[in-house]
Amino acid sequence: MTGQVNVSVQTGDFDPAGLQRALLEAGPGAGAVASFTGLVRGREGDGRLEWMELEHYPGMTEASLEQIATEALERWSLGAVSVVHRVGRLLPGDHIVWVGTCSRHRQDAFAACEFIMDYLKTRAPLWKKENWGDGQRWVEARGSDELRADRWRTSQKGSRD
Amino acid sequence: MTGQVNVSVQTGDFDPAGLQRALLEAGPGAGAVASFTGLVRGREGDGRLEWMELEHYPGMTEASLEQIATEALERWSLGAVSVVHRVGRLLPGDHIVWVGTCSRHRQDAFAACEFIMDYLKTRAPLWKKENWGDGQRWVEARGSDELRADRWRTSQKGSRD
Amino acid sequence: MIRVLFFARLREQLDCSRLELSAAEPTLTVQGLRRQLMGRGDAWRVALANENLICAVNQQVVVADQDIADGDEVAFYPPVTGG
Amino acid sequence: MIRVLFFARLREQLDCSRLELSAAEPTLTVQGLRRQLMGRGDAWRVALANENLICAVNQQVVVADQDIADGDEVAFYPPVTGG
Repeated sequence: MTGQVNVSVQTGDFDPAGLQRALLEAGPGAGAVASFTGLVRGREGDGRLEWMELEHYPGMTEASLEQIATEALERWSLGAVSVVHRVGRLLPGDHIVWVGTCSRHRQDAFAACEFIMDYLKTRAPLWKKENWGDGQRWVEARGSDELRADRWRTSQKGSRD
Repeated sequence: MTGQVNVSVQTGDFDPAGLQRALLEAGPGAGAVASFTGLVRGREGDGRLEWMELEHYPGMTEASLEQIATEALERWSLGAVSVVHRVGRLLPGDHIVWVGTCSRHRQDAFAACEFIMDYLKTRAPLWKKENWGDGQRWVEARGSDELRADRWRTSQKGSRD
Repeated sequence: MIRVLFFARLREQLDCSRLELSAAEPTLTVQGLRRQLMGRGDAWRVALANENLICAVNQQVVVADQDIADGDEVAFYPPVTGG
Repeated sequence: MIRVLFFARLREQLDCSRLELSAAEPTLTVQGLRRQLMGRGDAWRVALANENLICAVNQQVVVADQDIADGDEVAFYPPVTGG
């Protein structure tokens, strides 16, 4: 396990291109970069989101994301991992999260990127509150996210081929 | 199946950030973007790559990538798909391929992105020749890539949750 | 002293983001602290009865019989919804 | 007329990227064309004996008993290695 980890929890926006460049500098010689960008969805049927607010647990949120990224480095052969999550008030179309992984081989990069998102969704202390015009409400955790995270407990060991 | 498809086979470089922006414009309202960037690896043990050359079948390569992207749109709920592949002479660190998918949900974006890479690797008429200093050689197709592509035949139907 | 933090919906239900308690009992567990907090009033009894709540001690998720020591930071929060 | 294309290592082995053949037989199959091409000399017999070669007719991958019609574009190529 030699890869680099970058984690940031921030109110400001991020630039996926700059993050990907930094990822490749942290893990040089990679043949594969997988990335995920999460954005604020502004519509749900006829509803329109006015804003979303992301609350976090300062200190623990960062530590939790680092723990998840480090676990990915232990499970797969990765050059570097980067996880950036925004907090505070966000509007439709805004970036929420960026996860990037680089590796010699695509299967490690893909698996690690998806693993980090699944774990982040179910373990990192972050909470969304949404305002759909008819008042504010806390987003409910989804059982399907928990099931997706559970997949990684038994199967899907790192491949090195 | 309403998503947009963008396919390009080109000698020139591409800009992942610009491609991701265009992807989101083609599939507005997406909450999830998965992307893959493939790069030329310059080292293999002690060996150092001098250059790589990518040959293609003009017309059929583009058609094949479009077919793969369209199949992804049929299998998953996607806003847009973009596939860009370079041909000609490339140097270590150069971009080779970019695949981006956007969707309302991350599982569709991830699955489609990985599916496209697996199919592209085993079906699109593209061939790599490498020069490692001790002469040129055609890259051999890998059985493991074939196995990864075969996974999509039976399992992994699109999820809509 | 034990610092207790509450987040998100739970914080709103309790109208409290943070408490500081003196560490009276030397063998307080997370479950014991929770019962103690539930005695603070109706809102506390109802909100802290939620079985889905997660507890972290010193920023690590723990189970109910985890011991709490003087100086610890204890947090209670609902299931997470980031990403 | 039938246009026949060869790619990558096969192109180099044959020292030929493209042939134009008159469509003599009305019922030529891909396999028949391949046998016909193997008669062009040693390099052709050896290179085209490779069972891993893929054949496309009008830019769609086909099986060996696919018929070829006048005007078709036929391509033979080794397993692909892009991405």
